[in-house]
Amino acid sequence: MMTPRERRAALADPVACLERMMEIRSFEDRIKELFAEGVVHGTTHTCQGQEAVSVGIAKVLEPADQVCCTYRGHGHALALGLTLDAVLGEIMGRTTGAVGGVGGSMHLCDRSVGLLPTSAIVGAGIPIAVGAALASSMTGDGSVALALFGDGATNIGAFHEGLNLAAIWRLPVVFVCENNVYGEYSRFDRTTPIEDLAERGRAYAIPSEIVDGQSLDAVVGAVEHAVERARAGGGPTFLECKTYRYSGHSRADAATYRPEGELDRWLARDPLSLYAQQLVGLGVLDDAKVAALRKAVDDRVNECVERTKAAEPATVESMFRNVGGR
Amino acid sequence: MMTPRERRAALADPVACLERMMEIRSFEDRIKELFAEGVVHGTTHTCQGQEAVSVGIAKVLEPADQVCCTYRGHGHALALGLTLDAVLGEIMGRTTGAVGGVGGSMHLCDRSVGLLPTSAIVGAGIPIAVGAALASSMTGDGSVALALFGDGATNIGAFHEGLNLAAIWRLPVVFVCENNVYGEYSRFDRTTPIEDLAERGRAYAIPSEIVDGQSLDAVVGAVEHAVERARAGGGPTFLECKTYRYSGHSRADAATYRPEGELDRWLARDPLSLYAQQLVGLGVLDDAKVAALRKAVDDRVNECVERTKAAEPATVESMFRNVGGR
Amino acid sequence: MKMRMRQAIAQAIADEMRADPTVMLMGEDIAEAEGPFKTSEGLLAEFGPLRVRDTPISEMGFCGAALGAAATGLRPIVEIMFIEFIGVALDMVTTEAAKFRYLSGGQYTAPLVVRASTGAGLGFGAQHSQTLESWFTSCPGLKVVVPSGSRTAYGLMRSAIRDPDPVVVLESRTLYAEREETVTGEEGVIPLGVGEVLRTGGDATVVSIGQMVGRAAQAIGQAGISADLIDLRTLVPWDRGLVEASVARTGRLVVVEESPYTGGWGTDVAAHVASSCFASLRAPVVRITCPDVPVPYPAHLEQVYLPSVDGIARAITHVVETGTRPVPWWEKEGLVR
Amino acid sequence: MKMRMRQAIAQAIADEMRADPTVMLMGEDIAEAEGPFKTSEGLLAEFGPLRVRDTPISEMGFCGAALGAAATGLRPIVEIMFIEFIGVALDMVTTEAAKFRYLSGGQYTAPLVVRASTGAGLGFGAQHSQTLESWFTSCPGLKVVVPSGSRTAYGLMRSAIRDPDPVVVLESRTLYAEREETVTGEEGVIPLGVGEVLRTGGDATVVSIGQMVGRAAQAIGQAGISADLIDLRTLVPWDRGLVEASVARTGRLVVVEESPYTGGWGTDVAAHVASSCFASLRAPVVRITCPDVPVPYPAHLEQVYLPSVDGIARAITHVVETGTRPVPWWEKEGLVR
Ligand SMILES: Cc1ncc(C[n+]2csc(CCOP(=O)(O)OP(=O)(O)O)c2C)c(N)n1
Ligand SMILES: Cc1ncc(C[n+]2csc(CCOP(=O)(O)OP(=O)(O)O)c2C)c(N)n1
Ligand SMILES: [Mg+2]
Ligand SMILES: [Mg+2]
Repeated sequence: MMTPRERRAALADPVACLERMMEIRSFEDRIKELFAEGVVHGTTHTCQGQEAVSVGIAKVLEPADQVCCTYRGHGHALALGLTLDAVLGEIMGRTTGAVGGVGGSMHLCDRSVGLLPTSAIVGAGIPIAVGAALASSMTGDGSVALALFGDGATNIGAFHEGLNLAAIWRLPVVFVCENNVYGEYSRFDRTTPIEDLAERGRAYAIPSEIVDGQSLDAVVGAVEHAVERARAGGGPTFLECKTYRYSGHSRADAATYRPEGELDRWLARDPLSLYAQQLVGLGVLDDAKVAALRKAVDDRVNECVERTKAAEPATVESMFRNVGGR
Repeated sequence: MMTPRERRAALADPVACLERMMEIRSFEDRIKELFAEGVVHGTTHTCQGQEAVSVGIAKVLEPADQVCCTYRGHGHALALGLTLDAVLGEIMGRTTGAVGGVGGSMHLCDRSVGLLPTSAIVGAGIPIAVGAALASSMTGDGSVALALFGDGATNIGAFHEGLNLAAIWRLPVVFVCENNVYGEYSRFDRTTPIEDLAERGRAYAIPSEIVDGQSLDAVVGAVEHAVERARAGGGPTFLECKTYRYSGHSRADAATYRPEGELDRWLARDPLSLYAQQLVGLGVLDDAKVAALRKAVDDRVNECVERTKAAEPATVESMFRNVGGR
Repeated sequence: MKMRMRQAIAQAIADEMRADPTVMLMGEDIAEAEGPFKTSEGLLAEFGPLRVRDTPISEMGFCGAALGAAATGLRPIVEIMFIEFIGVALDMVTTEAAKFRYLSGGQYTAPLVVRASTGAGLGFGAQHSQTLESWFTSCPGLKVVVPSGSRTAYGLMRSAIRDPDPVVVLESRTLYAEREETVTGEEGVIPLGVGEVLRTGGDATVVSIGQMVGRAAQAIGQAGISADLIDLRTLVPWDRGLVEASVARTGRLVVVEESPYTGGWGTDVAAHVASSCFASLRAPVVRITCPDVPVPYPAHLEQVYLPSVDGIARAITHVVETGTRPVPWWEKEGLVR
Repeated sequence: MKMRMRQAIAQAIADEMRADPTVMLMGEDIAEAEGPFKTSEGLLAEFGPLRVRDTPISEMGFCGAALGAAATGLRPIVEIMFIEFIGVALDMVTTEAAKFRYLSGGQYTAPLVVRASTGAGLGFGAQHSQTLESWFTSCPGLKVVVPSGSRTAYGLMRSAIRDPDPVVVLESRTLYAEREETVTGEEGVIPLGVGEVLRTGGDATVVSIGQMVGRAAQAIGQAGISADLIDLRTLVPWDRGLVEASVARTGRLVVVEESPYTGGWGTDVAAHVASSCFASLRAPVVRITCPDVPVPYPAHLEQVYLPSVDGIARAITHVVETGTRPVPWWEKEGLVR
């Protein structure tokens, strides 16, 4: 099996990027089923529709760069390189999980590819990423930090304080807002009085950009630019990636609040299809190869599910490990 | 003695406004002395130089309007109508104090003129004022709410969340930032990456304005405009009043961090002198009358100090009053 | 009538909203979505979007707004979806609201209810499964209420809304879906500060709150011990008189808590009773708690983490039979000091 | 060497900064102004503006930044000017930092120190005078340290900075200006988790922390009682073995606290000892605390609010002589339940 670092390096290849997006999609679809079947306990937040952001970021960043993600983190984790087994193992509370199975769906982590512990608190990752950038700026290790968060998170204090701090200290950090139109059950225009969240960067004199979050190339381009600026000492960037989540907020949400037709409009710009078409157009792939990739990915996910079902549940002893404080 | 409401109503008269600014100045100067002499315990934050903002706001608002101020609140309280005895009594821990002497310099309050309990936590008053505006919008009582806070407070989460909420709910609230150039010992350009804080209103689509905080008329004009908008259902306004504090941050601070000449430049635009000149120019007053006003105010403050020194200290019983929670 | 706890909460709020036009509700997705746990079902439909308001994700903002509104004429109820989220807004509850009456010399009050879901058992993981009573219990000016089911949720919520001062209501998330016979209307109102004796017996006094009350009851039954079971219902101020009178009779106190051993809410009860009832005590006061670890995610470990019916039964039996302190399981198994 | 506690703190930080280039400090006005309480005197001059950083007024922002930096290679020390201010950022300390090691399966740690000034006595009023230990004490993953003067401030600070996990250091503000003989350098380092016996005697065990340690010592002297006086120094995890061994000998426990009666930190010590040392106790465990009210502003009332030397002496004498619980003064005077 490939290591997380190898999986990360693979993204240099465009086909691997498509495959990774497919993997995330397939994984998330399967996760939805597993929860529906009652195989998995607790809650989960899937990211179908947002794959281009995850993979675009992972493609640009180095493994030594540090990333803060959220409870909606399976896609980010897989993109950054975590194995299917590590992510599913965590979701299913197995010793094979990314943090040994005591964390669950909302708590993934892999230091080998720079994934800091994902947080289930909206906005928390923003100042934490600023801190990772601070460490980078002081140790001079050349790494950048990146925070991923949703549209809803731009209304919480940690967003404001984090961006301000990054600007004042001119830190190598990239703020990536995945504006997927909803925060839980609330359309973002009901909680946010402006249309483009990128506007908010101005309040901190942070260069900001609206990015087509359905286009892998657009995400890659914007993130590259931002990372370059960061590494060159130019300070933070704020990117608003316009995207959409096909599923409801979490396991419990059927997303009945969506206006008629909205999902369809976004499906028409599905990031996987768009990128597949592009690679077909360039002659890198043909339709049959795309279908074969999809099939291979589905098989891999299914095998992982079987392996993980059979894996050892997290132990009582593991509850007492890694506690600190004594 | 005039009641707080009468003192408030008096501000309809321009001469009373000048007098009130003088009263605040004289009071704050005297407070500084009392602390220096060791007569008073604890800490205090005076507002010499910022009188036009306090009095300008008080002149425009009705007593039923609700105001959230900070630990730098003596001037606001006196402007809104609190008596010298109530403010000094509180600062000196006497039963005559605004909240019975258990609060101290940072905790003033008078419901009869809409002064909510002042907060010693930076930014806290901002969402609280939003809440008062919410109550007004729901009860339809026609009142507006106003939050006063400093330049430093615009970097804290409560500012961001409060403004966003007010905008989304289009509430009758006016946010008044007294940009007095410093937050404690830090010049605001060291903590804030933009020059004009009024810029920050845009992040919430809130109409914002830079106001000359040294000019009573400018403050009155801007606040009138904002209050009109609020009462007419037009939602919040953000005003950045550019002003300066002549003293250090608190009792302990000699303000040695100020660049040479900065204080003098601001003293050249002292709000009391500017307004006095204006009234003299209009023929409402002459220099002798101005001097007489100043003398009268100083005498009143001195008499209040003597009375308060003789007043009864807050009682042990008062520690147990107004606690709630049981 | 039998109802689920989430329905009891919604109904208590509705009944107060009908009776008092100043009562209103705000929080994240409580209006159109009727609450992530459906604790505000029907409220938007009946009371409209002015009194039932969805908020942005801004706990500091809307707790502050609720306080400002409470001080100036409304009686807001704020929903904090998971109690941990108050960690971004604690200031408003403890440093502002709790002191508003004091710092206004009684001129302004803050009749504000902060409701939050708490506890483990549903697989929400370490950041969404704590109870966190201790963030509130040592804050003069705050009341803290913890229902143990639909009946108490209804009755206490109505009192909390009517209270002139801020009240924090901590609701065990696992109980939302549980049904219990519930008296509604004025008769169903339960005063704050008064505990309830759910079982009586002579050998021990068992004190609990929230979802542990049910487990404690089962455990007493299972152990076949004759014990008073007291549901405190209000944690601040807790009903010292009731507990003391019981311990004076039984001579033994067992506190059953869903909180860490170190600093859990039961320390307050155990410390006070150990002192004030010293002469009556025939055995050491006992706290049955969770271990000092973050809440683990997997279902099987969550149940290891929480005091179990078996574990409670064993501990009560132990203290009654031996008069000595039962050693917590994690110490026995050498997992931690 | 005699030094003030604020100097001891600055020196401990400086010594660690010299030894370890990853140690850094941030907070409001801690660099150029050298700290509102001068606890970072000389640090900017010696270590420069990269390692000694002034922050905007953004506790959530800079506590989060400190955590992120701690996880990725630095050892940040954060200054919270008054402990109440953590009320706008508690999430970062308790819900994030304390769980970072756990939620990363040990891959990331958070060697972070959060220092804050606490307590009453200087006239800062109800929002700037609390101690608030209970916000931290029931949070697995956090350590809590409370120095009682210059010597312990120096020794504990050095250990806190070296600790691989987050440590909250609560410093009594009144002690900053007090002088005490202080051992600096490696010899002066005091391990976390270990209490200190400051006096020995057979009639009672008196346990305290922070600025109450000095008052307790004076009170024991004044009362002429023979007692062990234990300065816990670390509140989480507190030195159970030391206290238990002492109580096993003396048979009496008195906890002297600067916190409210309800839910104060001493409940944890009193509840545990009342249970684990039951057989040795000759008298009820006693907590001497502040009343359940917000901290009043005036100097004379602050001293009424805080446990006084006289009050402590009277209470210890009472429990030793009568074997019964001394009634708190506010109950005796009928001021409150
Ligand atoms: C401080 C805090 N408040 C509320 C929540 C509950 N919550 C979890 S996700 C979420 C919506 C977040 O929306 P957004 O930022 O747009 O991210 P998305 O879920 O769409 O990826 C909310 C309200 C939380 N986890 N933390
Ligand atoms: C949350 C919080 N952090 C820090 C402080 C300490 N503090 C009190 S006043 C102040 C400076 C505030 O500056 P500004 O907002 O400009 O108001 P000014 O004092 O200049 O009127 C600070 C940092 C506080 N009271 N609350
Ligand atoms: Mg979203
Ligand atoms: Mg300022």
